[in-house]
Amino acid sequence: MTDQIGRTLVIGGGISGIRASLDLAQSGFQVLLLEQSDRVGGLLSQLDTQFPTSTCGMCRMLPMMDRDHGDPQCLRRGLAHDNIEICVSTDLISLTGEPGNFTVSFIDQTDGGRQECPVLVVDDEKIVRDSMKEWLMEEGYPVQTAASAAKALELLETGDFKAMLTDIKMPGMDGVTLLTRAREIQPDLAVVMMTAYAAVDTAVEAMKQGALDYLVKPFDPDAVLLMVDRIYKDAVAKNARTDTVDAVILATGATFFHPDQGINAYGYGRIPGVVTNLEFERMLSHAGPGGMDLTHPVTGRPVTRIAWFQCVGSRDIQTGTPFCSSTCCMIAVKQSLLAKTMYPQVTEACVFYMDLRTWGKASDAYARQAETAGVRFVRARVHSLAPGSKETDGAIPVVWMDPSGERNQSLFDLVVLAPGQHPDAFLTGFVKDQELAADDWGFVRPEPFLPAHTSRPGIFACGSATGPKDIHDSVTGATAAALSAMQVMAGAGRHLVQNSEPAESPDQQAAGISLFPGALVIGGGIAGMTAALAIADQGFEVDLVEKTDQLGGNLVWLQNGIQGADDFLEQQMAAVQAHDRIRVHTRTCVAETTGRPGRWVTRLTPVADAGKITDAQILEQESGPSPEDRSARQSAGVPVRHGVVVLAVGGAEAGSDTDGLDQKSGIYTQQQFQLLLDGNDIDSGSPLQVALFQCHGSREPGREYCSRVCCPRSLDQALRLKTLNPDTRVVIFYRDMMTPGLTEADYTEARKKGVVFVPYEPGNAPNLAADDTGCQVTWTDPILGRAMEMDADYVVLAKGIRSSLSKDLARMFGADVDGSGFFDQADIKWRPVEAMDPRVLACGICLEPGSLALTLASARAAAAKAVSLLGRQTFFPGQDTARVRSAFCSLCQICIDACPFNARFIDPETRTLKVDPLACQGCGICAAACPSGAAVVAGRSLAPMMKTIHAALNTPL
Amino acid sequence: MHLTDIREKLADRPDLTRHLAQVKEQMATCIQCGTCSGSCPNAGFMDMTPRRMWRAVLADRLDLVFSSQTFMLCASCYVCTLRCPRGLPLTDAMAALKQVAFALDLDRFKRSTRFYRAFMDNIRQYGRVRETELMARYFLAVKDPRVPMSYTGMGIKLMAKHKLHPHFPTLGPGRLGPLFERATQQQEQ
Amino acid sequence: MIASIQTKNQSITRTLQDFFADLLKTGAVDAVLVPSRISESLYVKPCLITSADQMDPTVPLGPGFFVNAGPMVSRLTRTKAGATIGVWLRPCEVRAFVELTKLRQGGREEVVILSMDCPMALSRKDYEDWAAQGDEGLGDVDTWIHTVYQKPVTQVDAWPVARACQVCESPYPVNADVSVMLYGADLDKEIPVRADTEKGEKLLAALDLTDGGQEPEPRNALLANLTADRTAAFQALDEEMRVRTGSIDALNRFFSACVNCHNCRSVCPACYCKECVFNTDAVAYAPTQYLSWADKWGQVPMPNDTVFFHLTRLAHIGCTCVGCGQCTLACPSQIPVADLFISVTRNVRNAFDYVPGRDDAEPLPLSVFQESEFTDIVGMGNKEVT
Amino acid sequence: MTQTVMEPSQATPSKIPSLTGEAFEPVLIAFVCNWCTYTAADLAGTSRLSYPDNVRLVRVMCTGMVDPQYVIKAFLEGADAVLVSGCHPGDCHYINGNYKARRRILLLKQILPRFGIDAKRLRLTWIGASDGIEFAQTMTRFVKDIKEIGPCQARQQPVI
Repeated sequence: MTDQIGRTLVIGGGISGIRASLDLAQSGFQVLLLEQSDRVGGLLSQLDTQFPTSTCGMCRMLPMMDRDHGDPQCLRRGLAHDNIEICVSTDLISLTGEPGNFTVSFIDQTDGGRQECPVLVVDDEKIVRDSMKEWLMEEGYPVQTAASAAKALELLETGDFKAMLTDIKMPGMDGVTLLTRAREIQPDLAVVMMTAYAAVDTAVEAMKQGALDYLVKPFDPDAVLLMVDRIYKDAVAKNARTDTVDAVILATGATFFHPDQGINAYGYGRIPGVVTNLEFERMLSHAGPGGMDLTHPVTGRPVTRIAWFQCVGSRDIQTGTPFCSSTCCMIAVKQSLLAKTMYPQVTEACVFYMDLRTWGKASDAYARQAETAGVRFVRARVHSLAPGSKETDGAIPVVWMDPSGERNQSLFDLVVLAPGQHPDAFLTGFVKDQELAADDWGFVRPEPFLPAHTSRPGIFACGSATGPKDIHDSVTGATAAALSAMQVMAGAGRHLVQNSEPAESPDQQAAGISLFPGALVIGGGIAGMTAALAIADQGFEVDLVEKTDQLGGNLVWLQNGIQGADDFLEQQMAAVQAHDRIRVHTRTCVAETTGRPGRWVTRLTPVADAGKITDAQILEQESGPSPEDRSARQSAGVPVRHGVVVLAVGGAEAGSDTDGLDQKSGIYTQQQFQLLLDGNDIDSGSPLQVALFQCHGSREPGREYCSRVCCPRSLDQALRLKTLNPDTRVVIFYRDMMTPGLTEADYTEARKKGVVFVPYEPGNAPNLAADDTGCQVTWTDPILGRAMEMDADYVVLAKGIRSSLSKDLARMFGADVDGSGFFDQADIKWRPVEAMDPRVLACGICLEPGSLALTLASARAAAAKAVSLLGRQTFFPGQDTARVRSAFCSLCQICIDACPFNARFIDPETRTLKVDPLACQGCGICAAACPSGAAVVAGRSLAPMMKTIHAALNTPL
Repeated sequence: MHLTDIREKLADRPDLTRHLAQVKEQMATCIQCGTCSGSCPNAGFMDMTPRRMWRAVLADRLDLVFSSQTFMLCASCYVCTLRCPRGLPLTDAMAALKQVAFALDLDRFKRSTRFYRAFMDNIRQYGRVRETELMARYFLAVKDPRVPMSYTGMGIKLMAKHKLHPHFPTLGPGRLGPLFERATQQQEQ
Repeated sequence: MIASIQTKNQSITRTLQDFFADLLKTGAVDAVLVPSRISESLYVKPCLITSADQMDPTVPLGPGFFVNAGPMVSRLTRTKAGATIGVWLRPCEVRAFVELTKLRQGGREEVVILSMDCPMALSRKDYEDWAAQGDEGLGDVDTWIHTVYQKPVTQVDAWPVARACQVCESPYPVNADVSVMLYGADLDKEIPVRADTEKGEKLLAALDLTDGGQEPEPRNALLANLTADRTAAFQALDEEMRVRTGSIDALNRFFSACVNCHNCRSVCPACYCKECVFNTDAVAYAPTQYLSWADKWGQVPMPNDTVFFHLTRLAHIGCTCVGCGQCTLACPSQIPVADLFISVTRNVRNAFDYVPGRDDAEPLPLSVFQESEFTDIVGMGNKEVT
Repeated sequence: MTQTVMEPSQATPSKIPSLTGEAFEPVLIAFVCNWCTYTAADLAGTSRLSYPDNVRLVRVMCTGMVDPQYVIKAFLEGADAVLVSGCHPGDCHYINGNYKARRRILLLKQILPRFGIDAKRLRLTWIGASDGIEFAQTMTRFVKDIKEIGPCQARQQPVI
């Protein structure tokens, strides 16, 4: 029967898994959450604080509405929600089927799990036996070893093994004969041959006689575990639990690189005091090994000098991980800042980096905060470490060469390595079993322009499973994945758990509010269109407002700059125009809005003159219509009733176009140069001299954020120039190349093609001497230490992005604009697409600067939030929603000022104070602020509290 | 050494220009992290650290490259190649620069060139190093009386420690001839 | 802009009465709020007067102060009245009204605040004796006025001024539209009047009082040592109260006469609640509760919550008490409530560096916060704030 | 850092700790925020950290919910000391509840000492979710300090 309740499988209970599960559960769908380890939380449970702030706040992921359905507790104590079935210590056995009808079988590791899969390891070399035993025992498999085939047969007689790993060349009986003899004793025994490189053909021969597979020495632990894992799953498949779900979300994250693999130049595990950043995170925490003090893990002495080494196992071809793990730089910034501020004993905190990747919206300002707190950032890579000696009193001598060629040495008590991330064994196995498209390094490759979709319909992926990500991107991606799952369930005709719960009492019925069923999306760029389509597809009316006369926004000029973007844009515009539930209002802007959040009546007015929008007009639009002008438009407005608003007004290249760039001397902004490239107005006959100037106006006082897209854009332009004419000399002047995650490959590619990269410090940027013949660029090369100059045919200034969101427009809906002019999110990490009021959403580059992929992810995330709100008929106050005793209320509005979620308002008609049940979080702050006891929260007002206090003080122990 | 002189010398040696282009291409993905300079035992004695050398190579500043001692002091210990995060063949590149300098017979490296040549001929001839003959051949090639004089102090000390055997060659020809032919053939391709 | 009203050899009371009458006649204001005698009795209450000929019973300056007019003005401005009202307020009444506007209980738009150097007040009993010895049953207002404004006094003839007035921190007009300067003025000749805001200037201009006057020369000196006396008097009050209520036992004794009539609350301009939480069901304890208390200490005086009520009131108006002294005047058991409240609240608001009523824009201390402030009161350290 | 292990016998016998005769056992009340400090208390328990049981925990959703009246009522009901403990600034689940609590505690710290209630009897602390050890130490130190100061007057005599 098709009409049961929509149910989604979420694999992995880390940050992304929790976010996706909560989004689906909050929308009224059921979730089956499988977690391999013994607790939900993943990396979360080890982090006291998370960048880019030095604060925690993960509990802000919990649902704002229907709080009675979940446990209001710190996520590090656990997750509980009525709609989420959580299975920890659980192994996924198999997953088959298609969207709307997936069959999943899984088993609890502790009973009937890995204990039921004993393994026998047979090898004449002790070292092989012991190491295999250690790896397998750690994974929970019971292991026995045998030094010879005879001993193995003896054990097979008595024990009941599911798998046997045997070497081939052994004294006495060889592996192949052992194979045949063993299968006589136990026919269903799975046997894996272990062979040196030379003897592969004998192993293949053995397979003909029933061996399952073979492993080649020297063994990679992951390969062994993968092999045994497969055997284990077949063995226990019969007593596994099976279930049917409609969609699957993969959120298994990634694991950290073990620094002792490979050449281990930093002596991790050998030199005392060399720790990974996760280990240091625990040392910083008061619940960590050192308790309240920061002490050396071995000597126990207080730590005073700490060094952070970046890119250990990232951006390193030697360890097969040439990509950037995105988060380690910001982890180092946070930990160094915390070390300096939490522990005054720390006198020296030094971060060694190549490019400090602070590309998040608030990351660069956070890094500057660390600098002012006394953290030293040194652009150098320490080649190796020698252990501390008696003279250095155990401190580790660190030697490095700074850019000028000076050799520096300093002593540190602690060296914190920043290990990279790479896919874990489970992900590799899952990708292979489900034949998902993966990139060269084993991460799941998302479909182009569908950030959460994998190559298999119905299976979605988010978080670090699709490439290393920080919390902000993971949370946004997880909500986008939740939307994709909702779309599948809607397609399969599933309905919600509680769609229209009746109110329990008449006054609860009276206090309930129902949202107007429509959504208003402001801004017709790719973000607005994607959000509008996603909301409309779920069956809700959408009004899409665009101030210019055509949809597409920035993607119109950018479509040829991104592969496949032109067709995608065309497709989206066609879909929007054709959609019967989307009303498109071009050349229209928002005049003003009335009514309470969730029941807005917004007046749309055509933008003044019929002609092409003048720039001045756009600027005026952005700063909001001037008061007297607004009244003029009053009359002609079209009122729209909507329950949710999505701000997607986008952004533009920063630095006003009129700051004196004379293009005749070859100086262009990045956008202008991109148009030249796309319009192939660059004559590539003779080789050119092109200078690309990064961070021109960004990451400076006044605009203290990195716009995240200029570096990848410059690399793309540089590669385009090199393909046009390989002899063209391209020089990129940069402060830090911001190519996080898998985009690092473009950076390496550009270097391969001969692009020259010149780092500069904010103090002495290269200067441009422009005259009408061209532009001469002069700079001092920091490494050669010499003055260099170049007559550039083109100089491209990367100006970065500024938001087009005006304060007036944001304030109209009770939201606001942050210090850098972007949408002020409720929480930059945990609620990235919402304002404090969950009905005000934002996406695209008016929310934060980002690539097309991030824009699409935030658009779909905003749509997911909108759909989960609009899907509910009415929101009734929960048990702990505030109530107002109007008889005692003197309308002094102290409680309105005190409420962090502006959930309280004065109803103009009745002149009484009302509470918005959707926004109120039941914290009781209003009850404490109100002197007359008019603001009441169940259990948290004077009478109940006095009873509690009396009981507490007078009950005998 | 001025850039124009280098360009002139290279003009009629297409093989060497190709050699240098290959070095430049190999070094293209260098991310200037400084690990090679940090790990080089002789970096302290070099006027230009390896990292700066690769920078010069990439910037086509052959004048800087061939006016520095760096590749001459490279002892081919391969630590830098081991540690380079980009896996670049750094030591081979240094050797390539050394060969180009020898081939151009730049007078700046006159003494080193002659010493290396004398050393190679000595091994080719005897299959092992005969110090006295090697130094004699080197002093003759240098044609500069001051050079042998500067070695006298070290010579006496070595003799005191019986490190120098004054006798003249008695052993038969070395057997490393074919090895040298093979190496020179490979160099031509 | 400073003007002056000529007394034209009349009494100061008569001059001010004519001044208010002129305000009504010229239409500068539509109504005036001035304290006036009720049916020739000795008591005065603020009266809203719209006709100019009702001025005779008014007593603009006098020691009778039984109702703080702050809440009265807030009632007149709770919503738009469509009329301009000139209100004649003492400095503490102005400050009380300003605090009430911050609590949105009234607004200043339709009001012109006229304030004066304060004539101070007598306790209820002293006032009755003072009033009796005058000829028409209202004491000798003129001598009171002449003695009070010549030099800093804490008593006139035999009558001591109310304790709240003795320690008052701002006996001069604060945050008003028009300030009448009386200290050190030659009152028989003229009454200097200063307009502090445009509204004030517009009002005086309506009476064509031009910018001719100047501040009385001795006023500043006089105010200086007046404030010095008041501060010293406050220190003494503070010391005395620390002794009289320095412990729970002393507090019990201090409030032993209190019968929970909440009179001090109903006259207090800072207590704006419609209904005090102590009159609601929140404190309607179950009988078993009383028995449980009795078991704990062996006995429990009834009705209890007397100290709880006063301490709560202290917490509620800790920053907004303007020290007008009405609570002592209104207390049927003659408990010097004002002495306690003035001494405690002044310390409380010094900690927040806040003065009630001094500035309309200054937010109430408990409605705002900074991210990092008062860090020394957090944690187990012993840098305690005593 | 060794954990403070207290023998079970040191805990008080199961009756209201009295004032007379044997050593003074204070009665304290702690308003702890549900998100951070309550989790720290939970962590202290799971980490087997001991602390004196004189403190009775009252779980509140946020320190911003602690009305000054509750603290006054606690003292008048005979509490020897009151602790208000919540999340570190910036961690508050309700964004700014802890900042508001800090101002209310400052208000109380001005009023209560005037009536013989020593300012040390009212404490405000930030204890994060992972500060299990700090929670145990705070409780132990708090009880020790109050034992030094002695019982609060309101415990010996009823307040009218």
